Amino acid sequence: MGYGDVQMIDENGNRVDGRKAGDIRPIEIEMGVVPVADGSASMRWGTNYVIASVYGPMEAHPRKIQRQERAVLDVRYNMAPFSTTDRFRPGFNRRSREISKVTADALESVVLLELYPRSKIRVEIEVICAEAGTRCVGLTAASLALADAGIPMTDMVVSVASGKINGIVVCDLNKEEDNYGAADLPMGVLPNTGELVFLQMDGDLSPSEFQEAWDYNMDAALKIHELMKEAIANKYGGGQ
Amino acid sequence: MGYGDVQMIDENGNRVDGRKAGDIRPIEIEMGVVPVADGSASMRWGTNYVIASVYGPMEAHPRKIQRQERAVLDVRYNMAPFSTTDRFRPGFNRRSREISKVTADALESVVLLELYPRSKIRVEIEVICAEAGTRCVGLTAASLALADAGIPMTDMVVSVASGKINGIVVCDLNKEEDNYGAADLPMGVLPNTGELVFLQMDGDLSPSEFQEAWDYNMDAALKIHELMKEAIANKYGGGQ
Amino acid sequence: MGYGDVQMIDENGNRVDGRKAGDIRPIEIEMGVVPVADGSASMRWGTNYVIASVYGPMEAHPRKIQRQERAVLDVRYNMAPFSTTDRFRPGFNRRSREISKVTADALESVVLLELYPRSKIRVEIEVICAEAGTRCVGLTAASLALADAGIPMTDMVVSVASGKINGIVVCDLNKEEDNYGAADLPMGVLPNTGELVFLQMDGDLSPSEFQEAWDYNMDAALKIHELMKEAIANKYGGGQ
Amino acid sequence: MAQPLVPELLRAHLSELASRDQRADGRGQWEGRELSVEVGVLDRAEGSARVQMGDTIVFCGIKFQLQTPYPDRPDEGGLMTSAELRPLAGRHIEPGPPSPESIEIGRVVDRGIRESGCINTKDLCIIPGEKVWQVIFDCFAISDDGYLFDAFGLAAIAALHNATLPGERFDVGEDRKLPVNKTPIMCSFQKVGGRFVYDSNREEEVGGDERIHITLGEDDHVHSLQKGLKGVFSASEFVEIMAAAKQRCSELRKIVDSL
Amino acid sequence: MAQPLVPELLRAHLSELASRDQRADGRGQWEGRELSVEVGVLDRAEGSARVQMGDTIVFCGIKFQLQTPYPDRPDEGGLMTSAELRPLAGRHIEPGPPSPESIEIGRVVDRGIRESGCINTKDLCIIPGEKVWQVIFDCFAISDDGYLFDAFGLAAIAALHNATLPGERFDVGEDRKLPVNKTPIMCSFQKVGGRFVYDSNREEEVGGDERIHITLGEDDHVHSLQKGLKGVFSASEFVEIMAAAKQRCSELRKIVDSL
Amino acid sequence: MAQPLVPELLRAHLSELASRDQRADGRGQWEGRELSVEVGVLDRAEGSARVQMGDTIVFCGIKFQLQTPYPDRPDEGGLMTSAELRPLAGRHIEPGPPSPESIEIGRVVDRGIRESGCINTKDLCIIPGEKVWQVIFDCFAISDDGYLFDAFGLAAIAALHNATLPGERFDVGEDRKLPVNKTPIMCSFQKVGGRFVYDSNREEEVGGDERIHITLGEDDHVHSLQKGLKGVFSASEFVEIMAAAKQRCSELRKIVDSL
Repeated sequence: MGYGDVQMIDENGNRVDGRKAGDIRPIEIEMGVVPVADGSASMRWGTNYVIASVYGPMEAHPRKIQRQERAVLDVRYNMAPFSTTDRFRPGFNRRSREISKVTADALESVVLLELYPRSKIRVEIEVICAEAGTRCVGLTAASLALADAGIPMTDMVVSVASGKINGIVVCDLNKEEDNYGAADLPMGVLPNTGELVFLQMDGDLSPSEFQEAWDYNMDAALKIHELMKEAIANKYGGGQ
Repeated sequence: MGYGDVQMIDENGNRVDGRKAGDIRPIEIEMGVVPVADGSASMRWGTNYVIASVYGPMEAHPRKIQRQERAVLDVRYNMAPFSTTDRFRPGFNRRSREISKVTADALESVVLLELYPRSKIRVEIEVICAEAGTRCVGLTAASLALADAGIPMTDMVVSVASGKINGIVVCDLNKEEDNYGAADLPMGVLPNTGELVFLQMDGDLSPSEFQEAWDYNMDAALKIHELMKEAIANKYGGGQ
Repeated sequence: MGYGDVQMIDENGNRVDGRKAGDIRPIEIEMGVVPVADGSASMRWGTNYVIASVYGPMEAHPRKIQRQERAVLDVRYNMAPFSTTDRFRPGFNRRSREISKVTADALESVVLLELYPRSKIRVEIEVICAEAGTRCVGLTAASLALADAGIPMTDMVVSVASGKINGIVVCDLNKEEDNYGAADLPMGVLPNTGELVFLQMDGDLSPSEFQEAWDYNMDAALKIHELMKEAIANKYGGGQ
Repeated sequence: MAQPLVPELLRAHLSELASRDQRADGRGQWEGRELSVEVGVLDRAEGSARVQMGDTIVFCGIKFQLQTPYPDRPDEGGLMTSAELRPLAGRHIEPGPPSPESIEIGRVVDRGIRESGCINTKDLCIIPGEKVWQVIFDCFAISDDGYLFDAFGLAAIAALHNATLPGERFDVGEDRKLPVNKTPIMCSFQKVGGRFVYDSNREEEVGGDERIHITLGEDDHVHSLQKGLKGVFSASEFVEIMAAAKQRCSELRKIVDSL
Repeated sequence: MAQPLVPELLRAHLSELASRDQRADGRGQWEGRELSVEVGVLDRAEGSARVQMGDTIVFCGIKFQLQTPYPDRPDEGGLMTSAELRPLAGRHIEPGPPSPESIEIGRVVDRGIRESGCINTKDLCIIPGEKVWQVIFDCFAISDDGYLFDAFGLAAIAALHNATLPGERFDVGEDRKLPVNKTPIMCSFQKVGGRFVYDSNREEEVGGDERIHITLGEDDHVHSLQKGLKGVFSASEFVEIMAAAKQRCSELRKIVDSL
Repeated sequence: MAQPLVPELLRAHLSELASRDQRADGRGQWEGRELSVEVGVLDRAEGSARVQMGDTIVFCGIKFQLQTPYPDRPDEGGLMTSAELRPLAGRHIEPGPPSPESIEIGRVVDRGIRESGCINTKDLCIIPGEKVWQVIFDCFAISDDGYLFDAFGLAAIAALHNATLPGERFDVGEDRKLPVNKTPIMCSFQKVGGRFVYDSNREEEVGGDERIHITLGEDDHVHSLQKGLKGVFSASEFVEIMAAAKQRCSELRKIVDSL
């Protein structure tokens, strides 16, 4: 049976988990989950569970990694060995390296690194349970952890992916949909300006499908941003 | 046939190699077996054959490993590829790493490191033929090699293991006994004070069995210490 | 069928590719094939295709590799993954390490390293298509690239191998001959003095066979040197 | 790695406290930090636990894999323990390959479980000589405020009691609970300010000396010991911590058995 | 690695040029360097191409290996892409294990090919459940004067069109041309001096900001995107480079299809 | 690694000695250090030797493993040589992965054995196409006072003559002596103070120039050559050391054959 043959959306436009095409999965945010870190946050997003912690700004050593005019951002994305159905073997992994790099590229675009010359900020992203879209969850959790650590940023980064199943463009694929999906468009959006700092895409989208997926992401980013603001306000007493 | 079913001690309390419960295997010590080293010693203990060499105190480089107030002790325990019945593949090995670490912990407890600030002392332990108890042989040989190198210590370290076979506690398991043994208690003893700097244990010992094994080790350590003093005296002319 | 049983030379002394015993394969040299390098050259030699590039003299970093009185020569020989019939897996390789080392040893014998204290010269040799004798092609191409980079040398290095097939000594084995060859004698010759800077040998040669192979190499080195001088002259206008 | 500052002031402070029978955070010599143990917390693991001791937080996730048994033990499955100290969990943890510390932790936790015989490796046999289960313990720190050894050890045995053999997913029969025969418990002690204390926090860990790890089973049987770090101790000191271990292990065993 | 000099002067120079709609080497905003594409250039590869864009020179060699298919896809072969940045190709390339940059390049090139479906993995099946072909793309730089992404991407698809399945050598039937259904083309853009340009050379690469890589198929279908490096871009900037990509991809597709 | 001191004084001293036809330890140009060769010295190896040349002490242990033969040589076993330079053996040996030096030593020793044909790989066949023996030579230095090449080479061929195929342990027949057809011997020379000498000690090694390694078989057949380190030599120098090699190899062969 080919990928396209599994029916993932019913005649009423309902997806396997009951969502409509533009809906995102349930999201829960917790701030400060790593007591020893300078900042931290966790996101439960569908059955994804991702923790991010931030250390720094601190002295950058060895000295050769120091930059005279700004801080260096050291970002690591990693999957815990029990995060996947088949055990995920620890160690070098090309996919994790690439996601770490694009996540760092995105965060460097908003963190005011020039405030901390010659120092280092460490951002650690650990996927505890993986469903689908872990890179988006990781990037979003990292920007929450940076906020929790009080690191100044021009804007938060909100990341979400839309995709295509059964020829229909939908927002925020879950695991089953991802298995049979024909395209995946993760984006990292600055909610205050609508600009982007992160963009990847795999699969096959016609120009009009591409536009539809783009719009879903933009819309979802604003909704997720509301949840993020709420979580931060709850912790810092600006809420309710 | 389970582990407990092989009869390793006869009705007269004789072990497979004729020893009684509290006896140790034959031990031969040779000092100065690595002519180019600052100090060295070998021990043949049963069919174990272990060589230890010491280099230093020497400049600690790279500088980042230097300690202002004391020497660093760099200890490596390694099995030669021909030391075991099935060839031992060279390279990274978790067991060797752990034994190196606990051996270093033990030796650091007696070497007067604060006499040599900013320097390094290298201790190299190579198992040439392995029988059973190589970590004890290695730690003991290393303390002999340190003595041969003239490195001041508060005391020698004498290491030996007792264990349990057929429900009977015995001292210094040989290879056959080790294969069927139900417990292993290696200790590192300072013979002049009876204090400990090294302790591990695996298996199952009741409180009273534990006490018995402990006592065997203490007793054996004193006997081995006599052989060590003799070997040193023979080399440095204080002997006979 | 054993190695010696395949008839590689006919009754007229003609080899499988029509050459006589002392003949070398066709050679084409191109200078400056890596536009961004300080010097470069490629050699097509039979169906071997090897590119060498040179960078430097440049600052030697990290500082610990610097030598007060001379430049360090950093030589790498590597096989591209598509250079062999079965794909050549990238990564650590004992053979490549050894060839890099003997090539560096040979080049250090002629490059005037003492002209560039505390600096580094990088020599990169990549085998794009491998036939037989790649280490000789690489060493010769490297000396061409050094010349192209304007690095002063006491002499060029010309490297070529003779061998033995069907009990007959022949010059410059091709791939088929190499597969069935009974000996291989690669040498690196300084054409102006007849001295050697590189020598290896594998197989079985009687004293008289050895002398014959040696003489073939010496003779071939002079012929190849003519081609090298021509290629350099063509590029730098002293040619025709 | 930068040169660690010699924490002489910290050591002096801890010694001074110890001389008055006090600890930095007000606890008694054998008193642990606030403890919570939860099981079944990881959606993708076949058994899991989360342990919090003060600000130290860890997970242990259990996964099963099929493997071919060793020829000389055709009806026995295997056990593997891995302890990851990811830099997520503390400023002092450097990224990179497994450190000697993390190797030691993994091996000490492993021995505590393995040597107690709490898992009968024959219970892991599916088809003798062909297919057996391998149990993998992945210990993973979220926040390291000291004494990961005990946190990992407790999470591992709790996760084990929570584990289900995933027969259906691997197409080798029905899912069933993993039989666990015993509840070995690890208790560790560190010499701080010249005396041994239980459950040292990170401050005490940095300013302290040698550690001793004790794993006890039913009837106070000893299953595993490990002395770590530089330091000398006497037989009478050992008798003292062994007594403390017997009491604490028995308390913790009740907690695990009641989950 | 030595500290890279902050190329502030270079950045200022490039910005000044951009403000006058100029580039360092005189090209227009969407103009590529002189291009040459040759195929069948590597004697030991089963498909190969050499691409030169200005002073950037790369090879792609295609090799095939037999492998056992995955149990859940018994009739599908595999694809693997490796991009090697050997120090041969530039002073700035350090020897050692694959850098994050080379991993990223390999993965981006791979996705462009893989996601377009230009290879039907079922065409790689020899005996279902037993033997399938694995296609390996080895991208190899000879001279890096910037924008290896596009050079590698073009060499890979050109080499693919040139490839022959070596059935005879592996004793699994006759040699035959590898069926290639589509011609996905990657086009990349980098922000230099505040605006996006096509085919930045190494000077622009060093003095520029973020890159965006776009792989398009027939009818302007999007198959792969990747944003790399630090930088912010707007939706309208994206619309602009997407338009430029559509035009350039179509030109390059004609070149590849005519080889 | 710290910057090695330029041993200019040492070099000058060695040159001055050489000009008077002398060596640092009083030996003649072609004279070796005191030699001892013992076999059967390692309890766990299937063949072993200990060689001492002055203060240089090495072991070679031979182990056998079963392996599947290569499809194109179904009735031939294999050979592997590994030379470990463990930091036990000298202050100058750094721990870590195999150094270029140790790789070179291993490969040179291996070639001397392999190329001589002293082992007929068909003698290693157990069941054609299924099971063959792999012979592993592990060369291991205890004390490095120079010229490990010759010490390893001699220990390897001596251990080989001492080796027994462990058929019983692997359940593939009876134990039997490994057939060894020849006795290839390696002799090495180093240029010290401007002239080649035999068996340079570590002082000469540090203060010397290039080395040449020669392996000869019966009737002075050449089996392996290797020039190492920076240095130029002439054809007439080569003729001179080849003559010295022929004499010394024949002496050493008698020693090995009489063990």
